Amino acid sequence: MSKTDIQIAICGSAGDGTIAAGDILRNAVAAAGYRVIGFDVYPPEIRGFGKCISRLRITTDQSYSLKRHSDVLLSLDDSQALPHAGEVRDMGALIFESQPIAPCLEGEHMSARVLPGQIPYGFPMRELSQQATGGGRSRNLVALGIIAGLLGLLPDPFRKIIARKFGKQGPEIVARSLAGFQAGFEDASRTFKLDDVVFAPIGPREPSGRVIMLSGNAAVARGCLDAELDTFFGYPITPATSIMERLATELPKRGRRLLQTEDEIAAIAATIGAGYAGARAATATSGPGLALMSEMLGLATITETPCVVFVSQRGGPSTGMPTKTEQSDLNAALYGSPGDGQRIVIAPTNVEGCYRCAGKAFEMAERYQTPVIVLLDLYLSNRYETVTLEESGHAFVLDANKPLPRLEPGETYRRYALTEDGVSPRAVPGDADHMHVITGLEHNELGRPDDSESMHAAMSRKRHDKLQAALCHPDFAVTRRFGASGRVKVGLLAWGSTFGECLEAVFMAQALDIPCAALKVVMLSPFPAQAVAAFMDDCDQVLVPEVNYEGQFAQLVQGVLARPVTRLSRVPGSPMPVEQILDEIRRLARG
Amino acid sequence: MSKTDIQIAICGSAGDGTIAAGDILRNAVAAAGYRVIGFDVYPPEIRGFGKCISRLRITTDQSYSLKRHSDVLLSLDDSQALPHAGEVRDMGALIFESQPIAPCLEGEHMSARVLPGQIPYGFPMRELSQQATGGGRSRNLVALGIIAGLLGLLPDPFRKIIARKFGKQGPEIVARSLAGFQAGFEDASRTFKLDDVVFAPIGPREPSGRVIMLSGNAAVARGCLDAELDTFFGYPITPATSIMERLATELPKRGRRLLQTEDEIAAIAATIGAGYAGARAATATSGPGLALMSEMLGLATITETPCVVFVSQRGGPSTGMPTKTEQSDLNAALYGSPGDGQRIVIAPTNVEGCYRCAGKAFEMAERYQTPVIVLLDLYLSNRYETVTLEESGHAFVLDANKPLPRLEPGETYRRYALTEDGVSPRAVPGDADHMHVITGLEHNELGRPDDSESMHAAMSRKRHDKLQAALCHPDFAVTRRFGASGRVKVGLLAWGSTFGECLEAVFMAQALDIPCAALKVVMLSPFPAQAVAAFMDDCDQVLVPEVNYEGQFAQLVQGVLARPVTRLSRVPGSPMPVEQILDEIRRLARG
Amino acid sequence: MSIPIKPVFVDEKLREVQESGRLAYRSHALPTWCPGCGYFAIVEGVTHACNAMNIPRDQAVVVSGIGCSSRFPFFVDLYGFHTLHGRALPVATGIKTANDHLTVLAVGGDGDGFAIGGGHIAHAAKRNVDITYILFDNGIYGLTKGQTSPTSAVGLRTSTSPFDNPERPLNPLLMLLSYGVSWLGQAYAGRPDHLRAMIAAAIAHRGFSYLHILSPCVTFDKTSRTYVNLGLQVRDLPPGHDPTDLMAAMQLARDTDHPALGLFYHQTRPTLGDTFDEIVARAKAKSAPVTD
Amino acid sequence: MSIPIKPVFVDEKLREVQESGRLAYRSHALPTWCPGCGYFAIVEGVTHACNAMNIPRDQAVVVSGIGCSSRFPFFVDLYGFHTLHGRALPVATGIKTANDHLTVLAVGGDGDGFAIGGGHIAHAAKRNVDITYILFDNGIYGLTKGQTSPTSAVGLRTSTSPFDNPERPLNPLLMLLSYGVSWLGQAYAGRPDHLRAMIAAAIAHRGFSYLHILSPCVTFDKTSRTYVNLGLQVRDLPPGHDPTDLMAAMQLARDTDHPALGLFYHQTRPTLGDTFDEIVARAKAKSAPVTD
Ligand SMILES: Cc1ncc(C[n+]2csc(CCOP(=O)(O)OP(=O)(O)O)c2C)c(N)n1
Ligand SMILES: Cc1ncc(C[n+]2csc(CCOP(=O)(O)OP(=O)(O)O)c2C)c(N)n1
Ligand code: SF4
Ligand code: SF4
Ligand SMILES: [Mg+2]
Ligand SMILES: [Mg+2]
Repeated sequence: MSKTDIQIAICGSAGDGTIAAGDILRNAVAAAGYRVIGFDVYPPEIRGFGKCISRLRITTDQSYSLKRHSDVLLSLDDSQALPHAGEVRDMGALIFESQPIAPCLEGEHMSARVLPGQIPYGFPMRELSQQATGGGRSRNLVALGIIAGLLGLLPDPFRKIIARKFGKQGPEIVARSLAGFQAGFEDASRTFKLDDVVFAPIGPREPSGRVIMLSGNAAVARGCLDAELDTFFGYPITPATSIMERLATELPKRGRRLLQTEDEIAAIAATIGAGYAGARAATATSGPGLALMSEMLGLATITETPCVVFVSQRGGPSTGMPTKTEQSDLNAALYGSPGDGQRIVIAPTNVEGCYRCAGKAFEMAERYQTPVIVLLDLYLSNRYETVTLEESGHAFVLDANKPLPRLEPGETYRRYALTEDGVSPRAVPGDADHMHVITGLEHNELGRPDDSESMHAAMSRKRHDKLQAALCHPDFAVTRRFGASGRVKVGLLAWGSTFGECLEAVFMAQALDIPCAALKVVMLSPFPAQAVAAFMDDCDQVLVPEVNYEGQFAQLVQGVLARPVTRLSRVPGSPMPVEQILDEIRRLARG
Repeated sequence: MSKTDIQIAICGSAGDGTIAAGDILRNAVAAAGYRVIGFDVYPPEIRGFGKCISRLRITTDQSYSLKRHSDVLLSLDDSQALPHAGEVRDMGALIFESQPIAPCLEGEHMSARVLPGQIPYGFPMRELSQQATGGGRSRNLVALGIIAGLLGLLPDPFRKIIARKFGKQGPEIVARSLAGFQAGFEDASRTFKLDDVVFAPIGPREPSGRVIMLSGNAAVARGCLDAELDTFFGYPITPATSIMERLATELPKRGRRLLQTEDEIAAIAATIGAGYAGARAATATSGPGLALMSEMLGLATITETPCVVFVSQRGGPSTGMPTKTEQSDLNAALYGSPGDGQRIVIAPTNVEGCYRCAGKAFEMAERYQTPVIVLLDLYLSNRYETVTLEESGHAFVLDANKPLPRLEPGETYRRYALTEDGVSPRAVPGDADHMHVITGLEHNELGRPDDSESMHAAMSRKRHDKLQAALCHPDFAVTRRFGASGRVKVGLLAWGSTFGECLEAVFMAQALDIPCAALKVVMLSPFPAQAVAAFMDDCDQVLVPEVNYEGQFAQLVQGVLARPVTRLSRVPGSPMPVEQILDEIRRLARG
Repeated sequence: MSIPIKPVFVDEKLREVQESGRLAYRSHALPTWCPGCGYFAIVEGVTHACNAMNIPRDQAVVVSGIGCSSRFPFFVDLYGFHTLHGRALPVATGIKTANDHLTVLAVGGDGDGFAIGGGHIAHAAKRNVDITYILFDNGIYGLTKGQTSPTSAVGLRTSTSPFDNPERPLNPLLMLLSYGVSWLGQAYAGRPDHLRAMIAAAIAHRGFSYLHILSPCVTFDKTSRTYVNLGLQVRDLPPGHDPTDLMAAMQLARDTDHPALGLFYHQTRPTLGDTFDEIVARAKAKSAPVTD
Repeated sequence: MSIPIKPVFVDEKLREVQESGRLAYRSHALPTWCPGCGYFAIVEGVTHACNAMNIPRDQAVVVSGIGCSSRFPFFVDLYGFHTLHGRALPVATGIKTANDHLTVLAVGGDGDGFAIGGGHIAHAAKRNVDITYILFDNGIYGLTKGQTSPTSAVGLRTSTSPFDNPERPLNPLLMLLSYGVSWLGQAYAGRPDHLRAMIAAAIAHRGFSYLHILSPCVTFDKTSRTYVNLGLQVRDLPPGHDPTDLMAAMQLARDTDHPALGLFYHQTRPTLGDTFDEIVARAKAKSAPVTD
């Protein structure tokens, strides 16, 4: 094969520098012009004894998911990496410390676990680090050097990234790190190469600058900035925190404001307050915070105040698994607020989607005067992808928040005027002509409390009907079909981060001559019933793979369309293995 | 007809004593041995200009709902009552003030609005009050006397109830009130009687003491007491407050404890804390409070801590319509907590059901170690019904919280042991043999944090599977069929307070020779899929009437069964009119 | 003795009232409060202060939570946001963050502020958000018909304390002082002139100002915080009180038997808006190319 | 100079440690904290106090919120409930309401207590719930990897304050005093002997006791609240401090440059349990038939 497709996993204990090594590796490879998708797994504890794994897949063209089997596994701590030895594919490489210092039991060393067909590479990483830097702390950089050496990667991009990454810590650390890298690189260059894994010729394949590497959360932050976010209010929570952290650096540079609030209730309250006052405002959280925000989100719904909430899901229920991924907050996002409180919920499926959905969320929030929840998950928030962004920045159309024309004499401003499309002209404080009071009570067109039967019915209808327009929001595909066209044996309905795995599975199924397609569903509420029904019409069987226990999206589809689907609901705490989806496709195609 | 079935409405402004009059009337009639169902409507403001209506239906046998048309409407304030004149049936009576003092516009007086066929009764209520008591403040008691006099009711029960009700305010007030009643009674006895509305002979028709009149909330409180509730934590909110208010008086008498907390989060947190410590604990709230509780409810789910939450729904979303009824918090009750956090949700359909569900909720919470939400609504919480209760008190079986047997030597206590039925032996603090730590993190059988794939999958399964047993919880019908047996043209799926209207509609449809049945669904989660599917098998058409906009229950049914139903979703803020349901049944039966 | 009666004509009277400015800043909605409720004086005080200070109507927002008190925004002719129970302060913080130019008032009851909303006050004070928080303290939950509140007196009988409230009330003034509030005063609904002056002073303060107003709930508390009792209890500030002396203010706040009326404490420190500006300045300095 | 080395055998050493009681009340789980974290001293202090006071293991419950600090219950051999971020106090209140006999400790961090949980503290103090609240104040959010907390020092650079924290920290001690706390003390993780004594005293107090422990986060704060800095800042209680004098305690609490270690304040008043008993007595008296 002339196209590169190689997956590398680095595994160690918290404190080994595993994640840092993965970070340098993916940046170096991306700088060399490859497409990368990477994802780290780390323990919920800060330190301690948790396992860290950094995986990345390096391809010539963009890929959609990680592979089940890695081509290379590098172990920085055999006690953590042992259970993952089987993850290395046939003829793949297992790299480990050849001279572990801590005595370990018979069979607890990687060399004892290499399967027939796997290629074992023992390197004296600690010793190399010791020799090159006078200490064992650069072992992870030695490891990087070994990977580069073994795979025949050019060392320069590595050196640049290392210098940049450690620059803040002073020249000494940089020098030490470079020395560690060099030691590994040289040692590996002297051994025989990994002849089975072939890299395509190195060299930038996109005009540089257009392809950058971002995590999902970084893409969200960038989307916010390009949508000219005015204010952000947040409270830290894994895995959403890094959205706030990034904006904390970037917003002030642009003269904008970020406030870390006392809790999530205050964060969403302030977001709504700012939205009411005419600012573009957002917050970000995870499941536990979403729960706390649910009362306030109802207020945004009934007062028709724009606001955007990024929710990065993690394993639930409750505190659950803060550092594991899951798609189980869909129900709470759709239905968490009491009352008939429909709102817009969109879920990007990859890093570029994070960027686009972030910007589009503001368009929709302002145009339809509603809360918009953008549903991510840990896998998407923390995964790194090379993405292509417009040099010129955003293409978001943010023109809904404009001053209202002056009233005609005798005219009264009706904040909640019952219009054709359900959207009423919205004024903000500072406008002497359109003064009004808003309330979480049911109200009439003027905004005054009114709980009469007719008014409540009319306002309920208005609040629901206006959202329908989001289904054909300009320049935003609420669903998109992939794979075979026309009639298929198996159709996948896919949402959120699992879409990538679904798509890979569809490609593999097609390679097996199974007519197969996937519908990516980006808008979850309002539900694109027509598009989904049309897709289902084309499918003999419909499969809904998702990373939660209850099959929440499947339940949504059935709830709206009253047509049966097959659920593939799993809660591994990690992305759903493509092979699992493929197996299910094959089973359905057979039956 | 020899059976009594008469509905009386009293309407006035806040401050007129409308609700007090209704209260005395329904108690007096119940004391006389009739069955009563009553429901009051009042404004969200304390005072001011809001409309109050007290309606009650008096029957020989228990009825299920209020009727659309009243037999008698008494107006204490024509400006409020005018729009309700049409609610009086043909040949029904309209009672009003014959000499209003405040001048009013032409046509704004009740006498000008009497429809042909309605019987107008003008009484000088204010004057009678003035003469009898030296002031106009007993006008509502005069009105009561008039009703008693016109309908030929014995005055004694009234006098007893009046004396009891005003006893606390001193003998003077009692005397004044009795004088007012007497004045009205005598004056009305002198006029011609309502010959069209015939009361069956007066006299107790049940062994006295077994039939009492309770509101839904009072029945909940009684259920809690009979289930030997240990602790209650709550924060006031309409329409749930009166549960706490009643328990505040009753629990201390039994040596038990009630705490008004600083908010709903603290209320549910303390409830869970008390449950963890082995006490029987509950809280009560409405939609906004439920939203705030949703994070904590997830904690109860994952720690498998018993707790009971009574949620009385009101109009939503957000603050919405605090004094209007709605069934729109179903979604939040089912799905409000992030993560895969299924819990038990049951919804009584009448006042007696409130009592039973309250007691049963504790049985289930303790047996299945789970939060249980009992879903009421304003209509059910505030409606009065005569109910038959066991003299001997409760028949609740509360034996799940028992001390565990001592461990065998070498045995380790596993709080979350993976058992056959998913329920693990639960110890509480104070047990030296079974010490453990619980957490909102995913955990292993011992309760220690564990986010491994296999453990999360096993624990997710455990938490969901154990709830299935609730579907055949002893002595608790999760569904029950009413109306025609066998195949029917139209089948109604009914839940919560709307069931009464559904049942009346079914009876009316059967009287029209439409084969028709209703399935009362009391358990909403876990969903009684088999029973509902079996019922649907019998129906040509399935209708789901509910008082919300989105058709939340219909969506649930479709989501689980993937079979279409017809929605009848309305948001009047008041009970769904029986005629509306009947119309829909007829439409479906025709089509 | 007979006094000659001069007939009063309605439109004359109306004109008089209108010209007095007493109805300026009043909305068309009539308060939904019980006759005699102390809150009427507060709405009068706020409109009077706005009038006196000539606050541009469209540049002022009143934010409230839920409660009888929180119905307030409907009754004044300013922008208004009737939010959720306990959440006036964080919403107001968002509004002020979005637009520095707005005059932002937060209003609410004792339950709204010190029960469900209790977690937000310290942070609004800490950040010195430039808003004015007017707390209507009637020592009870009015809107939900008379339950015990965090400031209910010991011994008050309510529907949730049928055996009389056994808990000591919180001390809001002392709490606010411990939070580092930058302006703190107390007023009484039964002293309208003083009340008006205090409202105006609170609004005039740059930073987070907290005005505590004692007010009777005539419907649900007939024994404790009545006009009669409050009238006997309240007192003027002791002569010579130094409103820059925090310890003196704390000492004063501890005397809850005889609540003092007036300005307890004030200080000048950067507001949240100043802080934002400072951060922007630092960020721009950092990211600006070094020229020298 | 060569010292003759006496070989130490592992099981001998183990026996010695075990017999010293230092491992009593320690669970089998090893703390997940970073090496050097101040929290190790606190877990040692609590187990030591439990040992010294001979607290029956099965009659004690440790309740925590979420944070590095809130991992605490896993590391001691008592009943434990690791609840939600900010909710240790209301859960503890429920536990104590259910069972008066339990010794209930609530533990958590500065973010847990004074940010998201800030609304509950005043009410636990007001009710005088008979629990001991031990607050681990490291002036930062540890578990979420170093964001600004309500007690972060001015100028601290964190991931959410990349241009340095501009806000003045809250003053937890002053706040607790204003809430009417019935026992208040301060300790420092770097003074283990004093810490142990304070923990024991806090537990011994009948009523709501609040122990504030200054502790460094060695991973995310390398500049502000370090062992070195704290060691220089803390001081002993001034001689003659009267712990029944609220104003003196407040004055002391105001000096945050030099945090005093020791018992600031205590008072005796009815606990929540007493209150419940009183209400039950009143209710039974009311509903009892009048016999005389
Ligand atoms: C989340 C939530 N919980 C409870 C309520 C019910 N509620 C409305 S107002 C109120 C208390 C009002 O008391 P206070 O704040 O003192 O205001 P007041 O009516 O006395 O002016 C309560 C408990 C609510 N609206 N929302
Ligand atoms: C509702 C909710 N919001 C946010 C979080 C994320 N979170 C976990 S711990 C923590 C703060 C920890 O700081 P602190 O309480 O000071 O404890 P420390 O780790 O410093 O001991 C946060 C924000 C959460 N778990 N739940
Ligand atoms: S209930 Fe009390 S606080 Fe509310 S309006 Fe009436 S008097 Fe005022
Ligand atoms: S992050 Fe800080 S508080 Fe948390 S364990 Fe490490 S040193 Fe301690
Ligand atoms: Mg109040
Ligand atoms: Mg901390």
